[in-house]
Amino acid sequence: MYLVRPADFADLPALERLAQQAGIGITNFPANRERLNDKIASSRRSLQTDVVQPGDESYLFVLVDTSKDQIVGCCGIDAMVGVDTPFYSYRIDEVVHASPQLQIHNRIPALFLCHDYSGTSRLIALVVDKAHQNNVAMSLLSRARLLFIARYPERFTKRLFAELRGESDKKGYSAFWDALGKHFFTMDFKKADYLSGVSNKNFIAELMPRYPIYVPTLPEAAQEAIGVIHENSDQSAEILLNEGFEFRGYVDIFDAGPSIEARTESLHTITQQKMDKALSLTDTAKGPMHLISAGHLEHFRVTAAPAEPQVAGLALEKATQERLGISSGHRIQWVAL
Amino acid sequence: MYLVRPADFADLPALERLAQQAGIGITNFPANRERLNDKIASSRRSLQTDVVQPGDESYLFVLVDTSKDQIVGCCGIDAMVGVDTPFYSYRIDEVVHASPQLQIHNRIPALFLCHDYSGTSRLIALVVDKAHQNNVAMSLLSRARLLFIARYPERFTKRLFAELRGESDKKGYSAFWDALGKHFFTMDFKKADYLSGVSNKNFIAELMPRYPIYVPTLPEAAQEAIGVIHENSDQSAEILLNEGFEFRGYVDIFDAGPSIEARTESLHTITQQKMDKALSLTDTAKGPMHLISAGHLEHFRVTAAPAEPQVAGLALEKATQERLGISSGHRIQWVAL
Amino acid sequence: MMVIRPICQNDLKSLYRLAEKTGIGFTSLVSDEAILQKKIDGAVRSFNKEDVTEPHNEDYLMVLEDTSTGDIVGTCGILATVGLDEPFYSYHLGSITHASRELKVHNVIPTLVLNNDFTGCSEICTLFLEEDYRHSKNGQLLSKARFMFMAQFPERFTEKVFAEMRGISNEDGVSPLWESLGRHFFSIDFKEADELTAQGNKQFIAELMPNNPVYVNLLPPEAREVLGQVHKNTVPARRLLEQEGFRYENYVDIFDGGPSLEARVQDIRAVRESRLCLANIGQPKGTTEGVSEGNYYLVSNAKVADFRCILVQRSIPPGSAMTLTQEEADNLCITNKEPVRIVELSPYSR
Amino acid sequence: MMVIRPICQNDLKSLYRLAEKTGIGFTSLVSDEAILQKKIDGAVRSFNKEDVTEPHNEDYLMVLEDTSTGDIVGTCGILATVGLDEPFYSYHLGSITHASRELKVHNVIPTLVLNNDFTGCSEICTLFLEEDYRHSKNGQLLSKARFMFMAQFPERFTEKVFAEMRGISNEDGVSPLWESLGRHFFSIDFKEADELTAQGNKQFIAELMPNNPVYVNLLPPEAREVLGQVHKNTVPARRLLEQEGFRYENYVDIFDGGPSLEARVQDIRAVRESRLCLANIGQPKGTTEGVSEGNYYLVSNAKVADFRCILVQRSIPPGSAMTLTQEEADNLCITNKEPVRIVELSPYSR
Repeated sequence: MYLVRPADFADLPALERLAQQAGIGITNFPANRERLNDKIASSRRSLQTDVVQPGDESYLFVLVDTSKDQIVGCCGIDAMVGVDTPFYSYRIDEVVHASPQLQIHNRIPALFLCHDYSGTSRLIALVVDKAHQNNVAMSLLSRARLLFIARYPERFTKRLFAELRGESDKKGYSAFWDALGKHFFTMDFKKADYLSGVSNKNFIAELMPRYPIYVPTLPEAAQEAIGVIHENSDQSAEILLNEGFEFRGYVDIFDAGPSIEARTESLHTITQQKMDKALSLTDTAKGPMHLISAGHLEHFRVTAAPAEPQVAGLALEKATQERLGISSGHRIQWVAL
Repeated sequence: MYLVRPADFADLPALERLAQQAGIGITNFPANRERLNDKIASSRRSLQTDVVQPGDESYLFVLVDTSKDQIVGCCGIDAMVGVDTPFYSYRIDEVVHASPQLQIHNRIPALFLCHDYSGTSRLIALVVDKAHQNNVAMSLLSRARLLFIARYPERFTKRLFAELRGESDKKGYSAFWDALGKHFFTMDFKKADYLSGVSNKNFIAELMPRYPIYVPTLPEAAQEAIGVIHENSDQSAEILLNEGFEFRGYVDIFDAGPSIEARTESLHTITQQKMDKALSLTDTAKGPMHLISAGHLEHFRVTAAPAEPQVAGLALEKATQERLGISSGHRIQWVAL
Repeated sequence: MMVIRPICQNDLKSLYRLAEKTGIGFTSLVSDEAILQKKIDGAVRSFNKEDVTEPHNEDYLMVLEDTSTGDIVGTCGILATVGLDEPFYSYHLGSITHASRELKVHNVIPTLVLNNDFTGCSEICTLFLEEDYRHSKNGQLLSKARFMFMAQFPERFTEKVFAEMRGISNEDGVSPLWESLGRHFFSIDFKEADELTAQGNKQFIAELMPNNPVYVNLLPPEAREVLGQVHKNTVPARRLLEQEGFRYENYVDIFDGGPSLEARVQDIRAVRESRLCLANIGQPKGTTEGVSEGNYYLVSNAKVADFRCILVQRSIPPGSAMTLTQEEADNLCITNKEPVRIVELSPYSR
Repeated sequence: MMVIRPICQNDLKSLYRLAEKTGIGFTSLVSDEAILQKKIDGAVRSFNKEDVTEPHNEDYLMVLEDTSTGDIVGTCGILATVGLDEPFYSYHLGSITHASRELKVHNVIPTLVLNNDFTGCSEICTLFLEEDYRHSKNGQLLSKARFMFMAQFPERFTEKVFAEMRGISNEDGVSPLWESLGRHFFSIDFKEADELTAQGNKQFIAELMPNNPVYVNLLPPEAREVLGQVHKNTVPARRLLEQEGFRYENYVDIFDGGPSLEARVQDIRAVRESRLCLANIGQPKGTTEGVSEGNYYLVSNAKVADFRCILVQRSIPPGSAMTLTQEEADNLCITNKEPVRIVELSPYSR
């Protein structure tokens, strides 16, 4: 069975292994032990802090395969990006150039460097071991974050976004980077991607073009990569799109992977989730699969298990209660898988 | 009593008189007989056409004081602006300039020339005789348009906007124009305003600045005028704001008057309006004031009168029915005033 | 003898014949009688304007006449100002630096910035010489005669003067810069855009061209390489102007990337070194009938409407007077002791 | 005698004394020993570099020494390149035309476009002369000695060279351009911004300045009027450079709007007309001991590390040789028959 809980320092080796597997293009989860350690520390600090409104907190969660007590995935939330340095994206806007006299009316898409997502909460870095990329594990890990946000809305902004990994091949070659970023960074995609994960992001403002880039002037391969999701991220993208996330024309400045956004209150998991008592499952029918969470902040736990909604609460198996560290009568939060 | 109906050619002299009173700053209602005649013709043509989706139609309505059979106001709707030539506005966007090293983080508002409202339906030119600027007449005239839109949604876009007249004095002096437009048009506000009403709008693209204007670099009087409503338009602005219109940072390129917008489906009048049978008012109680419409397209009529909502329809006085040219049993549309 | 003179009303047929020979890409001389007649009218009006104290919309179109046949075999012109009736566009090739201390990256990125900087400037233009006459320094006479006119009447021109040079395109008239830049913004082809521009119709450029700087490093190599480069046929013309002191100051044509060359009128070698002297009609010393040797000199008169310029060869440098044969004097429309302006045809030969 | 020579390690105290006298707005010479020492180190290193084939980051700082007292009374410098370590910013004053045929409106609107166009260019700078020595053509010697060095070692500089001139500000150091433009984007004051820039710290400009063109017609009149204008104390320096062939090509300082003047090195009068000849040590003809008359000549040697330049007066124009007194030769660090470079101090005196 699977359990999601906040990351702890003991998870560092496992996280490092995951980061190495994740590969290029997941800039907010670099395979750098020191940075990963910082991320765990920041998450712990955030969970231990009384938060009235979102700031520079970040939260890191791990997915545990409880049968082997092994870390097999992780994900996170940044309470607010762009706090210290602006958070950059490209906004795709159409520029209209029309000549009535020549009866020409051109709508030309152009990329505008912007920081429209500065000041917004972000879902980051969903990484899961190949062997565990099944629907239950992926949904649990991804949506556990939304249950957390529903529990602590004051810790997040009303708008939420997620960056989806853009197209690049196994060697880290990105046609979009090659056509655009490379000319301004004079380094390869891998290095820029890594730097953007470990360094402060001033260098983006320093090096990136300040004027709009007209899409038709880019090579075709680069044009085609704009807004396209890396095949490895299809599954996690689908989970979020089903939740109500939408693409609004923002893409990553490095690989042109799309960002998707939503108003927090309208997300499926958040509108559907309920809080009530845990009950015991008495009859033989186990009921449909649910995501069930319990525990406060540092002790926040989410698991996926069969359960039966009843008038007085949600009926769970004994084993599920134990996994969550609760017993009947405790308050729990749940949503159908 | 008041009645709103589509304008006809016979209304031309009355409309001309109204336009002269309206004064400067209402660019889509110029005191030019020929242009007004065109507007009436366009409205009649639009009402007589089968429309599947919005195009270059425009609708002009007049407010009749039925006691004297006199035209005392008018208003209109453009099905879609920017069809032939783009529709220009300034979008106020903040430009962020930050220097981490100097610990400076400036958010500088700037005006960007855009045509974001191109392709959108617009409410235009609400003009009412001074003597009739009472709440009933103003609400009737303004909201009659929304009832019309509710009846014929296929004729309008899903988003709707209205331009509110910006600050200028009786002589047509606008501090904003003086600081900005004047330098690019080399003519006075009055003339530019008039030209923009009677001519095609190519000259705006030809003459207006193509680069953003940083608000703090403008003289203070001009800065203060941005997004401010002309005092004569306060009342009509309030009616629309109560309907659910919002200011989203777009202002007029000449006088910086605000544009306000809404999703059509969410407007108060449109969500609240009902269609059912007209009934006769039998008891002595007249009931609360309602806006009541009847008739199809060219014969569309709206009046304000006391009425009593009942299970089977809306009960009206005999006089009201006559004013609308209906009798009990006819289908009518209504909304509470 | 080859003589430069203002174009006149009788030249329409000859001008049309020349225009037919110019070919694609030479947009200032199109084979259309109505347009050419208008051009002649403008030029005649300009040369006949007296008391001009500052440049306006004058168009000084001159022709090269072979007096032995009476044929017109070349043209050259000066526009007193450009851009005052229709906007005049160019790209300025500038740079933007993007540097990050932290990453030790320092990039200087060339950019193309759309502008109208030449507005109000004088332009030398419409240089064309018939193929059969491309010898005996006729090309130099044709090009440099304009400097003699400018030296004599500086009040008719701006302090700075420029020339647009034809940029690189292949045999089919395809320009690499256009293909990677202009094409995306105009839905018409290069030839059509070029012709519209030639007809003085430039509003569409403002309407269709991106008004933000274009990053040159994002253009394909073949487009980058043509910026500021001239068509191979134009290489000699460029060298000639550069020898006279014209400089490429990073302005290029928005369509084909061809360079504009510019100079202060007073800094042009032929202007600076030219001087007035008196004409002495007679047999020049050191020359024998029919034998040509010595240095070449441009000689012009000091008249506007009757401007003339010829090329002579003298083995003895002229001093305060210039001895001219009767034929030369006749071709210059001068009599004995009238002032003439002279200058060595080439630099470094003084 | 007044002699120009490279700065050396012993000059720190004198340089500091001069720096104290420069006052606000002279940011290239600040009274800070550490910074000055670094400057001297850079200059010494630059003058001692041999076999330089192209310009890099050399900083040729020279001083004017009064040999009668041994005092350093002025400085002048040349930077081989600017903008390669830190971005170098300027505004280009261009134009944009907005025209409507229909309305018969044709507006040419001046714009300020932020750029790094001078990146990689040589700059003449750090010109300062002590008040007591502002006579006897010392200022001209100080400024033009640099051209002698450039004429002798052109490979050490770029084809184009420029100079930034101090713009207009009032007695309190308030610049009208800064007040109506820069101030809105920097939350620091003019002085602070200017000092940061002087220390080579320019990243903040990219971070804070608007990167879109600024419409000059929207600026208040007092700001518009200072564009391209020099501070009244700088008027003579500007005239001096213009006489040498430097031109204002519409580049201005981003803070105070002061003009940059530029020239091709080979077009600078003092470079173009300077020539090498042999030194003849002896008594110059036509001069009497202690009596000065005739034309002024700049005379320099042909050495890098031991570069020297002085001013002499001769009543007879020098030919292929220049007769120098023993004192003059000593001050030039040359012996008999060594080559020296000479040029008339001023144009039109040849």
